[in-house]
Amino acid sequence: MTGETVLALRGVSKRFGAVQALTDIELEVRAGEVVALVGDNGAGKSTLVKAIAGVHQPDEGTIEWQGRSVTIHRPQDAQHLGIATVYQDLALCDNLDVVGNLFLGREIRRFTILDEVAMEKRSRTLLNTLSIRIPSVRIPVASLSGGQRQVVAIARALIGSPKVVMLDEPTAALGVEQTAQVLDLVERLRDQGLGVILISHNMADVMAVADTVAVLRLGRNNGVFDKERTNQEEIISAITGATDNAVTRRQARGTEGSP
Amino acid sequence: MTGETVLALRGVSKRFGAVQALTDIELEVRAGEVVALVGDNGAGKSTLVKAIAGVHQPDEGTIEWQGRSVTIHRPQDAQHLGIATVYQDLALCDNLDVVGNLFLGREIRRFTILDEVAMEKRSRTLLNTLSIRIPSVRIPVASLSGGQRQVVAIARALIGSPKVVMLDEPTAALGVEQTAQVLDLVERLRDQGLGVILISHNMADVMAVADTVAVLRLGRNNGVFDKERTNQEEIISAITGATDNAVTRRQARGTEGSP
Amino acid sequence: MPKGGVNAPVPVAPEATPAVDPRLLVRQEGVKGYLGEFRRRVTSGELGSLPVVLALIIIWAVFGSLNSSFLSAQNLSNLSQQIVGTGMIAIGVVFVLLLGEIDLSVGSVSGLCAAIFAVLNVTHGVNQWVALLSALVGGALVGLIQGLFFAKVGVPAFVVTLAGNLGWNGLMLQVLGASGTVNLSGKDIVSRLYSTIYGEQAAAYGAAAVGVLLFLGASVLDARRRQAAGVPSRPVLDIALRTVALAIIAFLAAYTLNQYKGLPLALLIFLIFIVVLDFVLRRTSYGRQVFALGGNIEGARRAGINVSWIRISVFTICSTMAAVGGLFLAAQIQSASQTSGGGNLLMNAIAAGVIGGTSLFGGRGSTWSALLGALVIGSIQSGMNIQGLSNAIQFMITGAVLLAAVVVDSLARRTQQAAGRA
Amino acid sequence: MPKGGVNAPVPVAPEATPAVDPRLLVRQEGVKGYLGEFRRRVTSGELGSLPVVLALIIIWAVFGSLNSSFLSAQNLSNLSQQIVGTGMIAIGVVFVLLLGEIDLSVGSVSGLCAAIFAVLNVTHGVNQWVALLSALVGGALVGLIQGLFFAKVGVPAFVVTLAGNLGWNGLMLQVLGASGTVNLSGKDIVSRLYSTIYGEQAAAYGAAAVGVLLFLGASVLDARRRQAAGVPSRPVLDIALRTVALAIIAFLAAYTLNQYKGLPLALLIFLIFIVVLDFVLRRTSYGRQVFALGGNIEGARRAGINVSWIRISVFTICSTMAAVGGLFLAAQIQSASQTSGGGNLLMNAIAAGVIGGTSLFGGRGSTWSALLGALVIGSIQSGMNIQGLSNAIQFMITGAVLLAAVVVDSLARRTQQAAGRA
Amino acid sequence: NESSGGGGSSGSASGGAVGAVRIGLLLPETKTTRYEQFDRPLIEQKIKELAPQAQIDYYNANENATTQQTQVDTALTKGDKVLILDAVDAKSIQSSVQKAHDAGVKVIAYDRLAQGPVDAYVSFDNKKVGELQGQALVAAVGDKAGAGSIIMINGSPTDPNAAEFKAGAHSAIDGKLKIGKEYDTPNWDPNNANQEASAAITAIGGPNVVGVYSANDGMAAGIATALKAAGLSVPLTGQDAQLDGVQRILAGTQTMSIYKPFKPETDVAAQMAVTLAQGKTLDPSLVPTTVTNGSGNQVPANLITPIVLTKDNIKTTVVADGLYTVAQICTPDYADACKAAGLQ
Ligand SMILES: Nc1ncnc2c1ncn2[C@@H]1O[C@H](COP(=O)(O)OP(=O)(O)OP(=O)(O)O)[C@@H](O)[C@H]1O
Ligand SMILES: Nc1ncnc2c1ncn2[C@@H]1O[C@H](COP(=O)(O)OP(=O)(O)OP(=O)(O)O)[C@@H](O)[C@H]1O
Ligand SMILES: [Mg+2]
Ligand SMILES: [Mg+2]
Repeated sequence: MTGETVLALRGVSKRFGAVQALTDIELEVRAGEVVALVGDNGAGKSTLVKAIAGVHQPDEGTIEWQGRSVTIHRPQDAQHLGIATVYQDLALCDNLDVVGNLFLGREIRRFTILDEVAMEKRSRTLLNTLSIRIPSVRIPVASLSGGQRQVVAIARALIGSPKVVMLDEPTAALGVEQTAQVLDLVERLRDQGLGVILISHNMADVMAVADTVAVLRLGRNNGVFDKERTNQEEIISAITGATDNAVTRRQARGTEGSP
Repeated sequence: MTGETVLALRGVSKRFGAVQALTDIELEVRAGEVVALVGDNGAGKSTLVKAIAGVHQPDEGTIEWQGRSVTIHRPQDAQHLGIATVYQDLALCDNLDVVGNLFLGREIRRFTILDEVAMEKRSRTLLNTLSIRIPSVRIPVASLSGGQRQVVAIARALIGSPKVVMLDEPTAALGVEQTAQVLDLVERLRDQGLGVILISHNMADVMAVADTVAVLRLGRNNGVFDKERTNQEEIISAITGATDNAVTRRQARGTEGSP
Repeated sequence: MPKGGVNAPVPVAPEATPAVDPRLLVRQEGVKGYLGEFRRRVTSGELGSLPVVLALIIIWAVFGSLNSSFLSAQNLSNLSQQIVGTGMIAIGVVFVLLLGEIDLSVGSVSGLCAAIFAVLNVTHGVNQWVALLSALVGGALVGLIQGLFFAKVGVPAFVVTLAGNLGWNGLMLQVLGASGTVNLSGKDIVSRLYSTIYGEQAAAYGAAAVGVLLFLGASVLDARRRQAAGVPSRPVLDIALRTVALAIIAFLAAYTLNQYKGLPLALLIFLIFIVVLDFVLRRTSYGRQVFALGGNIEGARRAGINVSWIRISVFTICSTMAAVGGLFLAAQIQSASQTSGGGNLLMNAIAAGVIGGTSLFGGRGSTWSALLGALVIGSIQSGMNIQGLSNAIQFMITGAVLLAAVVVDSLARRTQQAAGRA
Repeated sequence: MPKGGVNAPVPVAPEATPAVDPRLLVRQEGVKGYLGEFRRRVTSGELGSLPVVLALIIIWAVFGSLNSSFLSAQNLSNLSQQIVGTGMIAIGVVFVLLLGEIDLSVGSVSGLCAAIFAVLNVTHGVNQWVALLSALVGGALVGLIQGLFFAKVGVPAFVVTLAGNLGWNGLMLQVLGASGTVNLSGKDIVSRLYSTIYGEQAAAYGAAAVGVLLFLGASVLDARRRQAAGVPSRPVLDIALRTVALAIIAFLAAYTLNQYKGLPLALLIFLIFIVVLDFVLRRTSYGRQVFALGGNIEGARRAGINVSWIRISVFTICSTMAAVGGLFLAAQIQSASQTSGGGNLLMNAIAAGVIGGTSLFGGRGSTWSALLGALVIGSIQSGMNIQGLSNAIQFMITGAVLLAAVVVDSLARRTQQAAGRA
Repeated sequence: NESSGGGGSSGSASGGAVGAVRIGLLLPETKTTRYEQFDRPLIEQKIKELAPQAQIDYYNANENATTQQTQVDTALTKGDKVLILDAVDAKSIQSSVQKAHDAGVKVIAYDRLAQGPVDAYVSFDNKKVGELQGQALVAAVGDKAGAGSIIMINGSPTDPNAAEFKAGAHSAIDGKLKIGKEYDTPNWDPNNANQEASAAITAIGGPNVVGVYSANDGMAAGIATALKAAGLSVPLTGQDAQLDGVQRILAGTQTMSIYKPFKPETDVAAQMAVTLAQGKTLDPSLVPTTVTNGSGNQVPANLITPIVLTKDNIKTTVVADGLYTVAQICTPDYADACKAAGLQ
């Protein structure tokens, strides 16, 4: 089902001031594969995504794109390669309306003039797909709810024709229905042969759509698991670094304490 | 287990420009009770929380605090009543460090001078409780990861001595372990006799800690359910307004399509 | 392999739900709905530039009642020319303000470019068109240099342009040389910018008619396309009302100008600049990206926008507009002097943008605010001059009126904030 | 029932994990660790005000090599007095900048307050202390009014203070009256602010010693308390190095001043203002709240901070500092004149804050930047004066040096940005 | 304080070589061209002529009184022994003059009579300038005086000298002409002057304007265009004999300017400076009169009369004195006017 490796990281390290955020990270993403990137808070997941997207430059290590080593200096570079990213902090322009944000940097034009009508039409279709209700696509995103903003950011990434899509906690703010739609979307992307990197803290979602699960811990690789040959407990203990953790304790309490 | 009503909303409505965000909302929170507020994206949950917290003024309706009708003009007013809030957009001051943010507006002083040592010590304890690793409590929150920021915001709400705590999607960005800790925390708050309003899209979490589940749909009340006498499906269909929705469809597909 | 592109990248789910929101208060059709909508906007403070227009009307009414010659055709006609210099500079400032930055060099740059033109054309006898072009290119170069320091080196725009303010002023003194003031010949293109006034009645009315028709045509075409594509469009009544309002203003202005000498070329050029640059800001990718940068730089960068290029180009536009404004100011006094670009020019140009409604914090504004702001400031000055008060009093009143003009706007915005749109 | 309060609200979970992060690069003990840390900071651009200090040293070296009298004790001593007026105003500006706002009225306010003092004391023979108090209260009132318009009515600070800039200037002309310039008596308290210079060697050295000891004492006490409480504290070596560096600067300055006339009272007062207000900003709730507002207004509001009150108070402080600066400027020329508060004063005061490293966008800065910035600007002016170039050239060079002084800082920050600390 | 700065070098002064005499030249601004175009080079030239080894430090205060006082400090630091001081603010400079005096440095008040213990004064009288402008305007308006009123456009309200021009002009005009509107123009800004004139013409009514008083040539430029736009041709004054002003006078759009023959003034100042630097007393021929300054000090002085510049005396004044060449004045645009005036 999965094709050849589109994106690979080799020994990537990144340091912020006195914090060594990433150390020697290795990662591979194949076409038609969903790689879930999981890890504790502050494990370095978002930093890794930003390094691939050209927001931060890695201090060491190389990024390989379809087998060739590439340098990604700026977000443009990543986009030109065909990497689309949904950032955890969304990074929308609050003063622009929904349409403006969706097409920012990739406006549809007619005779060099913005084709607002075409963009508006397409925005509505896109948002419907993700079954979100937004009062009007012409209101500034500043006045949207958290989930609505998140959907706008996800829809943004789908404009253009990416080869790899990176989603940093895309369903964090989403309702149950919207979450289901996004998971469906991830599966459709995979079926179309795109590589997907999905970051999530929700193990159920991860187990539902991922093919491979890569675990980061304290800025280092802490195992890559094949979905078919692992289970939730194994992954959680790789994330927390212990089999005895708050989660298991809570579960244990829940079981024994239930009336 | 639960005491008398601390906070009650009567017919609260709120309008933003051309959008009627809330219509005639009724809600009651008793001491020692966890009320889960659920609803689709854009249902008006955050708007409701902000109306209670004094960030927005409701256009109509009254807020009752311990039986008396009160007006909450500014966030200070809510704090003075004893309402602590964790906002969905966190609203931290990026330029201040973790300690600065935690104690903002409630600094510990020694002879009118800030007692940095005491504050730093207490910050560490607080953060440990929520089992988050933050490189240093002296770095600006701008450089924290999404989950780290969220934990700072949660810890913020616990300083002071609130009677009601409102948590707007507190675990959205949290790892599995941190989520478990926050759920534990919610239970401890309830056991201490505080009223808790918890907003979450995660039905498992809601079912785990809530006593009552209030559903909002398109800015209106859509039922209040007692945890003991309901189930996840009922709530989800109240949220989405249909028994046939993307979630059930996805589940159905998952079951039949599983290999 | 991924299919798609802008036209079909997303695999549309079959079960897509419609996005119409029952909570959106849709306006009723007809006049009643229109009034209701208007009432709603007034109470929630979404009035756009209406408060500034209101302030302007109050200013005019007060000065007009104090001295009848304020509202005479002659004075209004003079006013329409006097605001052009500052207004042109203010257009450039609006661009910079949209980025959330500031340009403190516009005064000096306007003086420098006027000096370049005058010295080349008058002192060295260079062809007037070459001299004009040199002045404009000079302005653009200045902006380019400042933009590079800001965007590439990362020096705060405030400091770059403050340094520029000094440096270009020094260069201007150097260019003017020892003899100082250079008189324009009075027959060159720049002098004519100010002295040309189209006296035929047809000119002013024609310009008004063209403006109104263009607006109507564009509105109708847009509404058609929208209806055809099935996206919400402006109702016919709305378009009609707006067109009528515009027509009233345009023809009233034309009538007044014709009462005196006719349509001043300076005013015409100013309006054309505003309309064209407004179009650039609102209808091109470039303009969209300028707004994006003003809203969220990091967001814009991540959206793949070339942030440095936008910044440099905006500073170049600003300085070029300063050059244009400088030429108009030189035309006004038919000379380039050592005081050119000094005095209150800088503050007036920035204030014009801000008073007209462009935010200092970026991401919100329009070139029309340059017109409105320049009109407010120009009217106050003109009214004060006609009053002929002592300077001490005049300063105080100017300050007070300036403040009052913006208080109207601020109060409207406060309602808006209370209504949650901040 | 909820128990708690600041001391025990959170039910601590028994299974709390320690928060020590293995990825935090802890500095090695000893000199080697210190150097390593320093190298790391240089490469990642976290240098604080070091680049500005570097720029200052370069400026001094260049002007000193061009003309030996630049580095003479007499010139440096004069310089240390000349920067006080602008520097005092810049301190106030720093407060406003921390909010992310701007105050364009400081120049006019400084002139107004100087005029109030001079006219009351000299023309009307009012007791000097009463006159002094009136001037300061006048400044505070101005700030209060401007703050109210900004915080309560919601007029942008830029517009309020621009209007103030005009209005207060008008009021100053009115206060000075027809006769214009008022010379101070030379024996009043304000005149003595500038003319008093403590000639005994002990004065300057004593002040330096007190400063160094205070710093050392505070550092050691703090480190002790921190160790006792078990939170990370500054290593002994670090404290020692900082104290030594401070001592070198302080005693070198004292030595230089003693070479000429001694310790100027103006400089002493300036330093005291900086230290005290720095303390207010960094060590009191009030200061914390000012920073919070500059970082995220909405966040500050939701944290229960009284936003209006902070805003009003900051504008009041700013105008009061403008009044203080105005008195020093009047002392410098022993008179209040119609040009007081005009010219480049406003731009110099704002530029001093910005060059010293206070961000225009709020939330980052310190009162020390007023000192550094005023020193940079004062040094350039003084150096230029000594060079005696024509004004055209002088303007250009001043602009270039100003830019160069900040380029150093900007390049450092760029590294920092690349290192992700933007 | 007898041991003045010249003391050290006075021994060799008798031999004609004045050692390394240092003279400070402090001028007030750059917005009018005369200071850097004429005063500075002429003074420097004359001093070099009188004392070839003298060193001259030049300062320009850029219209800022505070700057000027720091420049006095700088001059004292650098060891200047004589200051030729053109005060930005004659009144507030007093403390600096006192400071210089206390340091044994001689101060020559140049062009404007500074307060304090000044040692010598050479100038055109500011008040006299205003008077001459006023008289010229009264003469030019002539018998139209009854037919309407004039517009008065004065200099900057924050410039103390502008007040003196204004007072002088009023003393000549008041009672003879009716003043329709009067303005003080911030920063002497020509564009402001232009707007003021336009507004005044509108307010008074074009045909009722019989003349315009402009305090200097710079503002006259802006006023001339306003008059032209309103189709008026009435007398207009000026000051400083700037090149553009001379051209306007030739073209007939300006009536007069005030020409201050800089050469005599600069020569006197240079002679005074060198003499004082050598520690000698001033020759009575150099200081024929005495004036009392604002602080009550008696100052030996040399007052030079300014000249009213009109179309008729351009050739004999500014051209003859070498201020401008005919070629500079008679650019192609003004060729016809020059011929008519007999300049070419
Ligand atoms: N710009 C920055 N400057 C300094 N430190 C940073 C910066 N960005 C991230 N860090 C640090 O790097 C570490 C990793 O952060 P990152 O955002 O990658 O975590 P994450 O895995 O995405 O966590 P989360 O699940 O909470 O989003 C954190 O400890 C954080 O404090
Ligand atoms: N300041 C505002 N101005 C205009 N409309 C607003 C504003 N704030 C919220 N809204 C609108 O009100 C509706 C409810 O928003 P709210 O943030 O309360 O939703 P929510 O239930 O919290 O959703 P989510 O789960 O996505 O966070 C949305 O449609 C949103 O567009
Ligand atoms: Mg993250
Ligand atoms: Mg929400």
